[in-house]
Amino acid sequence: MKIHEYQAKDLFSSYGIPVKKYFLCYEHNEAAAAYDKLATDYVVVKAQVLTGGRGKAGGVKLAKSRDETSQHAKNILGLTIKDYPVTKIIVTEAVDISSEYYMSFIIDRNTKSVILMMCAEGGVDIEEVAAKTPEKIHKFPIDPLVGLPDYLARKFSFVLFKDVHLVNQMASILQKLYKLFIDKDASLAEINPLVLTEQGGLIAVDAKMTFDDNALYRQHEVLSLFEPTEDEKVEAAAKDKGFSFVRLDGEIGCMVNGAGLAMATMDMIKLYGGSPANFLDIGGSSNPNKVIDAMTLLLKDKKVKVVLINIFGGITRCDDVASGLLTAFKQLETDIPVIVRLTGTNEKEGREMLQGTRFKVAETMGEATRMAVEASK
Amino acid sequence: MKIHEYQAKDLFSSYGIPVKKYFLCYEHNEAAAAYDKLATDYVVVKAQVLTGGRGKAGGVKLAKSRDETSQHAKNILGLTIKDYPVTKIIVTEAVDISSEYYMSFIIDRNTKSVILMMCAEGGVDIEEVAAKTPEKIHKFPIDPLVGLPDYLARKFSFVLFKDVHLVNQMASILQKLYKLFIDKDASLAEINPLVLTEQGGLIAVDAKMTFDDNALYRQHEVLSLFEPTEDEKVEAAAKDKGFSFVRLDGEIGCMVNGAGLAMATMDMIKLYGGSPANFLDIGGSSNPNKVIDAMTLLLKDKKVKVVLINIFGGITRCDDVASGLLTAFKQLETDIPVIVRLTGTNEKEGREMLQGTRFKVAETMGEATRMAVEASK
Amino acid sequence: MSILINESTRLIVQGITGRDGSFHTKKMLEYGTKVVGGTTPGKGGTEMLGVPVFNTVYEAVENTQANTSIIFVPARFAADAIMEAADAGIKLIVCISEGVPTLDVVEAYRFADMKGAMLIGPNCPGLMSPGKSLVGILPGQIFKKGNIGVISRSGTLTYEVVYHLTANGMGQSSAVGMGGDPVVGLYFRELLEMLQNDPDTDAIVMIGEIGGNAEEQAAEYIKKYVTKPVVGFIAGQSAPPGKQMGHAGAIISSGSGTAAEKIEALEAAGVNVAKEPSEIPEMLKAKLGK
Amino acid sequence: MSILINESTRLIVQGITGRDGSFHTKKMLEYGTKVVGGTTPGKGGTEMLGVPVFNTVYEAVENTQANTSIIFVPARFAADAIMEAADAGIKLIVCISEGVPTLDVVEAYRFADMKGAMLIGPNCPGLMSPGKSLVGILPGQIFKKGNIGVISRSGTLTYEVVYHLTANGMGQSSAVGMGGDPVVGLYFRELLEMLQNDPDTDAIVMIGEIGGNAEEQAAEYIKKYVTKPVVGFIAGQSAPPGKQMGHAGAIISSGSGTAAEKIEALEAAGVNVAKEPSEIPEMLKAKLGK
Repeated sequence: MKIHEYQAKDLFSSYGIPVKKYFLCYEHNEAAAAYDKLATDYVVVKAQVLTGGRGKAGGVKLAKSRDETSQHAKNILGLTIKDYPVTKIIVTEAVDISSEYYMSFIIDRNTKSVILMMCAEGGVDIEEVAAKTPEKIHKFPIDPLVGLPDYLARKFSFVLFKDVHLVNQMASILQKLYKLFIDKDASLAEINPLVLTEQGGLIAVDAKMTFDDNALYRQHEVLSLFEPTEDEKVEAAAKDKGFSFVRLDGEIGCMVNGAGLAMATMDMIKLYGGSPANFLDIGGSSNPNKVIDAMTLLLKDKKVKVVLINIFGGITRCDDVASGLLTAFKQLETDIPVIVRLTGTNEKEGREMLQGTRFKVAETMGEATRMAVEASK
Repeated sequence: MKIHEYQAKDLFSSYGIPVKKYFLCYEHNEAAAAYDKLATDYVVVKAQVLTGGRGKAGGVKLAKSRDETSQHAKNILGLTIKDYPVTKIIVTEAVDISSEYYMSFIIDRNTKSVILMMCAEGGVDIEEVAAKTPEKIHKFPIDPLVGLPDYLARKFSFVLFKDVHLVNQMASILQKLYKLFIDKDASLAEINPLVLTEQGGLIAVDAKMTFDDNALYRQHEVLSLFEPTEDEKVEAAAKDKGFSFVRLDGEIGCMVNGAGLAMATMDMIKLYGGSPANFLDIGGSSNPNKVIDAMTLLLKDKKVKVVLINIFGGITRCDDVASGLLTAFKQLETDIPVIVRLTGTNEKEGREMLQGTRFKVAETMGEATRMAVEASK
Repeated sequence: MSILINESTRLIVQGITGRDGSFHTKKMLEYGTKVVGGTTPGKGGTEMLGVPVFNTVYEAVENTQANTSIIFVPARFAADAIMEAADAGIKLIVCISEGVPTLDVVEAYRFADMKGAMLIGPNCPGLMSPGKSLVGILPGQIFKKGNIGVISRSGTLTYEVVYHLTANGMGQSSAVGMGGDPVVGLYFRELLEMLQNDPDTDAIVMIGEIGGNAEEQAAEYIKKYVTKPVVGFIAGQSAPPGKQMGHAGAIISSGSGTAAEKIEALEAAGVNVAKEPSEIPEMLKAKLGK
Repeated sequence: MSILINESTRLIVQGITGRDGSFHTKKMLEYGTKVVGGTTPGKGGTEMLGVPVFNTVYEAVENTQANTSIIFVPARFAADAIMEAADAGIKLIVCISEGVPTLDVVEAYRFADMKGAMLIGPNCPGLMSPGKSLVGILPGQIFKKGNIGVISRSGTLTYEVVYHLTANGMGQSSAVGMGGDPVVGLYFRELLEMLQNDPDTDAIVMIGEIGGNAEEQAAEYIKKYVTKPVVGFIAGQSAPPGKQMGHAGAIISSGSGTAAEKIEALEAAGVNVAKEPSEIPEMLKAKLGK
């Protein structure tokens, strides 16, 4: 789950990590008023959207007057950045930048731990730095049983700074951000850039956080910040029914048991020249109600011209799956072509049960996919 | 540092450990009013003193009416338990006891960790149980890097209970009390008895906590509960000057550098038939001001007939110690006999400097002690 | 031989009295797995399917000399179950539970590692050494004893591959479903090492998917240390970036973790990567020179 | 030989630029200890008494191959210093700091143990192998090289005993001040084992005091495993119960931890317990048959 910069900054503040004051605005007049309230010469107007690349898209602008602030706000509120329309902005005090740094905590698959990443170059695209000059990025895994005591925070801070006052400031930011990360079940907490001001203070000029969906049940404060897109609402509704669902652009609706097999099905549709309308993993069992729910979900997408059901009968036998499908489709009112591929335990019995019904039955994934692609043309 | 039962119960409550409601009273009328406010048949009146053995001393009484409560309060407020006058009591709801248990967390020197102690017999003198039937006491060391996760809390709780509802209640109490212990730098957190009520609930009927003096600098809430005795006030004032001081009953004042040597000096005085007036470790250096402060402290005790100064010159040389003593006593107005024993680096030089002065100089601890004991008779 | 589990595997089921726990205990018993005990706090002293139930893993281990455990408890209790098993002396812990918070896994994995225990999962189908032991929810009847080692990030896709293998007369030495979460226990590198060292494994199938760079790391390991033939398959070639494909671990982030990168790395390491699962048996046969 | 420290001890001083740190660094250098570095965050790159100063123990170890550290930082930072040393690979950590919160010591000790490091102290005078190395604040000039091992819970009382030994021509192999707090690192049992195994130690003096039951446990160990003569001394025979005698660890609680109990246990284990420190040399001579 993603949150906005301003929401991340609120969390930072509550953990004592230094950020500049900001005002959240929904229209340009509010932005102009914010300029007055900040009572400073320079402000920054920043789009608040749940995606990266705001700067390149013109979503971040420096303003040095009330009018300029208002004008920038107007422009930015008219933008759409990577499909996200900008509906809110923040106006925040600009800082005198002496130098910029990058730091983040992120869950690392390889070390199976949280790692700290730091770089003496901040405010840049860190993935580009990682790709071109990986030696510039310092990575430190954190032992969950030990955490980030003073000596480690100091050790890591000395990597970026020499002056002990900056080291102590940095160590404190590291410890607070790590605590925030752990307390809130984050999957990413990033400061880019972390700015050393002309006045000698460290301050988080941007703030990015994402959270572990699996832990939201125990993170009520985080969950309250959730602003789902239309797609995410559909995906969340599907999840409530026990499905994993992702909407795509094509014409072949897929219904598969298992995430890996569902991905492989999409891949094969592409391989055979078709285009999948979705990813849908209906999970372990194939009871009739689940099939009804899944078909209802697929048929909402009017682009869907054909449905491909790919089931591996493992623990659930193929004959049980077949009878479940028959029961389900008795209640469904649709004449869309449905290709069924059934493999696994008792596959022959299962396929026989589907012969002569509305289903087109295939033996292999290849055959089923070919049939589905043909029907979608 | 010790706190009262009612203070420990307040801490318990703030951590969600179940205790019965109580009223703190300073006189018997308040106790009678408390009986009314509790609106229950049976109450218990309990002396609040910073020592054990209240029950045996008559400091804990059951009352079944307003009058009886008032009468018990009056009696208990007249008691002195092990030198502690009872100045406050609590009146608390009595519980229907189905069975009683013992549990505590305590710092264990041998395993160098916090240990959990539990016993299926509660409300008794646990040290007596430990001495007579040690097998009845269950001890579990807690790994500080792991703490007390659910599985351990459950494992330990199954030692006392079979019913899973009681196990879950107990596990929750264990986890909360451990958290309290760690959060507050306790050295002991004891519930004796932990009562299983007729209604099937676990409740802490008594509560005892002591805290690590070395950690009080970071425990402001705990420190605010401190009620020092007269002796403790003197000891605390001595500590502020860098001394370790304990007042005793005898006539020979001692001034020693180092705790072990100070104990050995006291021991030798007893061995030679004398009686030490105090334990006093003046620490590493022997600068004149420290000696003046120490003598001032010793001479406050009018029973002191002679002072024995026992200094081992290690890092500080004996000649420096001697000149320090001479400087100090120039400013002290006392004609009390002072025996000085100086050993260690440059001891001859040091002893020579003290020849022919007001000091009686000895070479060995034995000689010095004999002189001091004689002078005290 | 086989890896991780065999005839001397003595299994306890954590959460044995739950719906999934009891269902799969039955399946595993039917397959011949030595299920020697189970745990459910409060149900100690009872029996489930003839298997003794204990209150804690400690008691279970003490009474049954179990060396392996499988976990079917709800996600929020899974990390605690892993740590209890590790603390009680279990050496191989298989966590089936799905939806476990990642930081819970990070902590439980570290703890298990400290105690010298291996973890498989969470969010995995478990593992199988055909004819010897099934510790998981894999459908026993599709497997056949043989000399192909199968390691996979996915469940049903593994079944699909195994199905084709068995249908082509190619049995399996061991099959391990490692789990679909970003952080799980044993992974490609460790399992490749075990299969390389297993005398009864002649060839290896590794089934990867988008997300992370474990396949790339596996490719490096294969290049250096694996002499047995390896055939691969990568799911998610058509997945769009930034979208989680079912498995929490299957997500292409910032242009890395794509199927194309993984396939390239594997092929550079001499691994044949199949375009569809049904090709795998033929590719293996070609590599084995049959 | 000697125990714990000798000519190959390479020492760093944590808090070398502080008042106590610099004073005792000078003393240790004068004694001949190989002080190879020191740490004070922010003072990295400077020198103190000719010794290079580093920002972290990690850097110090990397640059000096130190194997031992001594800690002079204020009590509230002591546990952090112990853990840094252990994490940086130091194998013997001597913590002089007094007044360290007990739970800090519990955690730091556990961490050091996990990292394979030994801890002495806190609240201790350190240790000495005469003629070889001094790692502590003990007065070097009262010691003499020889064959008596001395282990003690106290500082000045140790000096008193060592003074009598030296005055009687009995040198010391090693002397260790273990610290006066309830929880400290190496203690009687471990040190007795080391002295028993040290070929240059012919007899042992152990100096205990009231509080705890470490002397009783030592007595049991001696009975079973120590064949070298042991003479003991216990301070605090006249101490009243419930009062802390200077050392946080020297307190008789609930009638246990008394000097009488300890003396009885030691005597039952064949240890001669001296009534006053000055008796110790004669008792040793008698035991050694001189």
